[in-house]
Amino acid sequence: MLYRENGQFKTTYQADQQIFPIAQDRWGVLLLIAFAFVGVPFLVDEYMFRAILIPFLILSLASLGVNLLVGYCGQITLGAGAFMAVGAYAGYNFLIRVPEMPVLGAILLGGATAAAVGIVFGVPSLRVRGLYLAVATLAAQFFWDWAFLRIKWFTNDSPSGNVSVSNLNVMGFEISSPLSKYIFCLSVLVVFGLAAKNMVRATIGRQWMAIRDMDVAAAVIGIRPMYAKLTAFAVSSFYVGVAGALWGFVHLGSWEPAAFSVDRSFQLLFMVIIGGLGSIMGSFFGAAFIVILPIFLNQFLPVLGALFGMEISTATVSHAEITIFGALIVFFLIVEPHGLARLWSTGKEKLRLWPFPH
Amino acid sequence: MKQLKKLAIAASLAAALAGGLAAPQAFAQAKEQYFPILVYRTGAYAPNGVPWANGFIDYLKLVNAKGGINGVKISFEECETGYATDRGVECYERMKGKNGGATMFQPLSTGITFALTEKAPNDKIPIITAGYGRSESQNGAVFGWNFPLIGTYWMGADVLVQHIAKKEGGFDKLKGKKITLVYHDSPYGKEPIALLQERAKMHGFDLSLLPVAHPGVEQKATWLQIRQNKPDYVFLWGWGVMNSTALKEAQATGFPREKMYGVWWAGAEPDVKDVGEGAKGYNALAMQHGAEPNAKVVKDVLAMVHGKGQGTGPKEEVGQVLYMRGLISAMLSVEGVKKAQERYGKGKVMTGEQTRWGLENINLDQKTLDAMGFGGVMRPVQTSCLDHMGSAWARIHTWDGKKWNFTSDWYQGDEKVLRPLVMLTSGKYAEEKKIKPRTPEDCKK
Amino acid sequence: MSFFIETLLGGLMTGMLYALVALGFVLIYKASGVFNFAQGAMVLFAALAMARFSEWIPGWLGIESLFLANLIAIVLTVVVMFVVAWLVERLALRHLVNQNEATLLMATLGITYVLDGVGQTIFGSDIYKIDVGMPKDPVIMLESMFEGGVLINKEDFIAAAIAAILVAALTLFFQKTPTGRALRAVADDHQAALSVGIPLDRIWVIVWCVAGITALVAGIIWGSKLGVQFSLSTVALRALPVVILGGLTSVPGAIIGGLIIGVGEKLSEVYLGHYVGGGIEIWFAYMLALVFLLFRPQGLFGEKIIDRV
Amino acid sequence: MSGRKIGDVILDLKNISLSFGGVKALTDISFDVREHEVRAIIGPNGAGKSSMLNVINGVYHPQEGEIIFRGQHRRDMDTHEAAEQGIARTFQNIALFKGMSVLDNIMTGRNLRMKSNLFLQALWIGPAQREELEHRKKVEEIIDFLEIQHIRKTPVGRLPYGLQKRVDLARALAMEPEVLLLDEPMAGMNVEEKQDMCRFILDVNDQFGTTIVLIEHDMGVVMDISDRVVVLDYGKKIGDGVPDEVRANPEVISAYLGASH
Repeated sequence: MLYRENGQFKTTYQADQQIFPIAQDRWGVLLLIAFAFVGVPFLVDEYMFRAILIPFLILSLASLGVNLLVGYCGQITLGAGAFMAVGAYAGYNFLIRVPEMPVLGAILLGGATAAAVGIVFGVPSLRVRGLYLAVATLAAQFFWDWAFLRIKWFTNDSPSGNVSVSNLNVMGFEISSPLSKYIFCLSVLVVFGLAAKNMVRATIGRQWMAIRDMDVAAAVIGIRPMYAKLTAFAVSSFYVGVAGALWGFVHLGSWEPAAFSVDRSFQLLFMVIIGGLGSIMGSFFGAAFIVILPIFLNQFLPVLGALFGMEISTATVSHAEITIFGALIVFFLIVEPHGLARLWSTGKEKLRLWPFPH
Repeated sequence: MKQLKKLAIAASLAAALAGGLAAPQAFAQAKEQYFPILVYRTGAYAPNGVPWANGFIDYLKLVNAKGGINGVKISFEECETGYATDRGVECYERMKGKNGGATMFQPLSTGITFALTEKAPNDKIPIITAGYGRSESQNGAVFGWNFPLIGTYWMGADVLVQHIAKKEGGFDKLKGKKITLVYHDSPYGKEPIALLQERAKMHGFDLSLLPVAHPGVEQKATWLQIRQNKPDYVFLWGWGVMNSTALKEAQATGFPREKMYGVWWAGAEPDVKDVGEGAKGYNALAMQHGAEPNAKVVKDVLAMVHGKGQGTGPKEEVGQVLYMRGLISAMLSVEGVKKAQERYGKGKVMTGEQTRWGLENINLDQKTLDAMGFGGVMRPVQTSCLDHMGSAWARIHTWDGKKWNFTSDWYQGDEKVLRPLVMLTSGKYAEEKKIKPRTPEDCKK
Repeated sequence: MSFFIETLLGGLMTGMLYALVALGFVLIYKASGVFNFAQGAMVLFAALAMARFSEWIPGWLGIESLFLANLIAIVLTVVVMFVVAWLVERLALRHLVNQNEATLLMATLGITYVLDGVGQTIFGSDIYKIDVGMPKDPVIMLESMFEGGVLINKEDFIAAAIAAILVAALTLFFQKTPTGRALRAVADDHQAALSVGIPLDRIWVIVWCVAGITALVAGIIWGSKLGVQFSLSTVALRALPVVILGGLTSVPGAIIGGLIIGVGEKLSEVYLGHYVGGGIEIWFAYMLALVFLLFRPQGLFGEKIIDRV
Repeated sequence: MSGRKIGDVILDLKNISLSFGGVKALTDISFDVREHEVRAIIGPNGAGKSSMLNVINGVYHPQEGEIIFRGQHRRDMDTHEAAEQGIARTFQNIALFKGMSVLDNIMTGRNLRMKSNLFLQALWIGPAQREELEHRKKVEEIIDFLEIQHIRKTPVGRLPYGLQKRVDLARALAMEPEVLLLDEPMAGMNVEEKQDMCRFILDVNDQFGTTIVLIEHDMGVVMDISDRVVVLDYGKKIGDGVPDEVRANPEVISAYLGASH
């Protein structure tokens, strides 16, 4: 009975164009963000911060970026991992090579470099589409994997190709405790999430979606496919690149190209598809699902085994883990091919009618 | 379909809830020394990761069977990393504070080692990387928490060069020789390059580098190039399936296996087992130990652990090369705790920080080793605050088609070559991280 | 010159193997519009089953002869692959009809995880051996023509021959049998095939079975060459540029694409690799495919796409 | 047909030939369109009518011929250029953006007029926000005009066919075009819907002075609303003129009218 939009009349177009036109949604999301900033720090321990929340926030950002490209603009990419790597390594180089470079600046410049690279590797999208494009983007993946291993300049001549950053300091705050890392990542995510939402409800977002839904018709009403696709690649790569820089700087602290391997690309695509193509909310759902599920299975299966008096070996657990992970993905795709976001909105529809479903 | 949908909603809700409740706390066990063990029992590197982990755990079981470390029992727990850095970091975060705190970590992956190197100083937990990890971390003044005990890649590469110099009849004979390094294209595989280049400069041999992409199942082009260049020696710096593939390609292109030398991670049973006769004559570094079916400690494990039906893996594996590597790593960790107890109180549970002191003061002479059952397996180890390696000895063993046999004397890594490189690289690291190297006075604290 | 020929031959042999995996991709894509990422996992699964069965069978049945054990193992593995095909159709694909390409792609990635997990649970995660008696040592030929002769790998030759036989058999199957014709009909037009009474779900099972057999052949060849181990499933990634180059819907495309990629990869690594430090073959293959795509977006033999408005 | 005044030739097509591979779709077709008129293209199925529209707005590029639009001579059109020059169009098999709401679909028609840059849009501030509101007002006018207020927020995929056609028209109108190409705007509609659509087309032509090029099968409708008609058959022009002329043309009767009556 609480979740109703009755009685909320919009008198201006401005009110109608808000991100969440329904008041309850608006307040709900604001509360959630406030809770994430103020409540969560009191509730969770270091493990939750470092091993679950921070990776979740960073990968949400990356999956948001991938969703802008795949979900909104309809260009399948399997090269997101490479753009994370470009963001991370470019950020690293800005940080160490430019004197007095602030960390935030390095991260954003890392993202900008990823955006530039994204445009270059987005060019094939003007000619090919669908699965052909997906495989073409793998070229970016393998090329950058190689480049960061081979070209010493990128890794500041470190003999192993591994690079690391430390003593992070953002606008006078030291980013070293789990809490500060969490708040930093959360702030970045909130800003970028809001920007993403703004873009998809503005003309650029409509252009992307138009290209996705019917590219010929889009061209006929004057949308330039080249502009729309390449901006999508650029913006998406920017998001993914910033996420990559955060992953390296904040989460790992020290990394090698394998941290951004093709598996990462698949993981990100999983997130947007499980979460919901073309849904900002879905990016978060997908990231949560993919980040938490394996960790959960890994810890839950032995407990489950213990309940039945069995001791399950690590090998069995990890095999069962990937089996169940795969099966759940297939299961969710069958049940709701439009992703968790659709389940969510179906749930909301139900709630709207509750308790009188007919 | 509708039912399914409900099920899906329920499942995702349950997952969300359970996610919140994740990390089921293990029962707090007082008075037990907690050893978290990062392993990989699945994925591309499982054939090599499994025996290592089994050896490590069997030794801990053996210690417990003998009454623990001065009465302190060891509790241990595995965490699967799949050789992936982010999973390794998750495991680390999950286990570092459990059961009164982790004693130490053994990542068994260069990538995870790099990531943990950044985290360990804050958490004050030693990272033991016996025979792997970053070579410059031998310098304990800068890398206060890393312990590349009894072997770094630079030292290994150095021994290899010494060995072939000896075979050729002196370092001066290396001039003009062609050596090719076939390496796993990752920080792990790239580690020896710096030292080999240094040695190449010194002796005038010609070093060429051939990277092999992960996981290393496609090496045709690599071996065609070797066939064309006809190097005098091939050094193999592989891991997992890359090693056996290299041997098979060597066979297929007719490169003599006698001229191939692997690092100690490329010189174990899984690397040659399914190549069998085809790998006959292939040499590899033995990081002190090789396959040791006759060592006393192996017999102890068989009697006191496997004999009681508590063996971790199959019986046949006990005493194999990687099994022994895991076992020795465990032994060194336990010795660190034991040493720490001498200072901080016998029969007490040691913290990570206390264990570090112990690890920095390990002093195992031959008599002690013999008594512990490691006679003939390894040489004395003595660490210090500034030297976290503790022993630079290695030898060569050769595969005869059925088993590994030692085929060389002991070599010691040349301090004159290694030390400057270690100091230079660790100095650069210290500068980058603004670390003030510890002085001998700091170490006494 | 002899080195060039060796590289070329090496490339062709590798290419033949890529073609085998690519063939699996193409068959399934043609018949059901699914880009089956799990093909690599199927290769691994088949090879694991084959290796372990041939190891276990002498113990189970008391058979001494390696040949007989291998034969029974192959039959058993074929049965296993059929069961896998049936389960995949029954449990997953049937419920995913008409989903978009990306969703289907992800579903097959999910299947990949399941196959990897189940395969390792049942068959173990160590390195296993498939010994079908392939000769391992090289021979030197044409010594009279080139200095030093040309090194030829007998194993590779046999592998290529087997691959060629399989392709020929598949072609016959498609051209001459009623099932094959039905398959082609489905590939051309789902609706039309349905309307003349071809049962789609049965056809899909058959296609997955055929793909399973190509996976088995690839698995045996590769497994006997390199040993059977988890990494085998990564061959799927090496074979992707092949399908893109050859066109997703073309069987000859898969074969010719495979050869081009195989040769291109090896030549580039050997002749260009050392200028940039080596290790370029993977991305070179992808770049090669990409450059082709820019000129022919539908691949070498793919059907031309015309936009209709 | 009230106060509007038919002006000079705005679009002139000369000797257009188009083929795909070996198949000829259009052969040597010439006709012109005058400002403010309603010009119909008729012909049996496969006569090349849709191809003709595709040539006009640059989806297809003819191998031969010349297109003169507002006095500028061109070999062919470019879709984007066509849109910028004020040519809009609707599609035979509705080409709406299925994943978007009616409102968003129509808003895409305004894209050429929205100038704020990506960053302003991402921040949703200043000019970007103002622009969005201004165009929203214009779009609401079109929504009112076409009487589709009630489905504003509905995803177009859920709409019945007739309404989708109307949204398609709305999107084209949102471009405020000078020339509007309509590809069978009434196909598949019932009588009532057709009457509505006819009314809209005439109103557009009348109120906004938009030039309309129209493909339609329903001869009654075509003869009623168009000023001049061009007839295609097998990619060739077989007739051109005011409705009465065309009706009397024997070739047309045998090719087209004869077939359907």
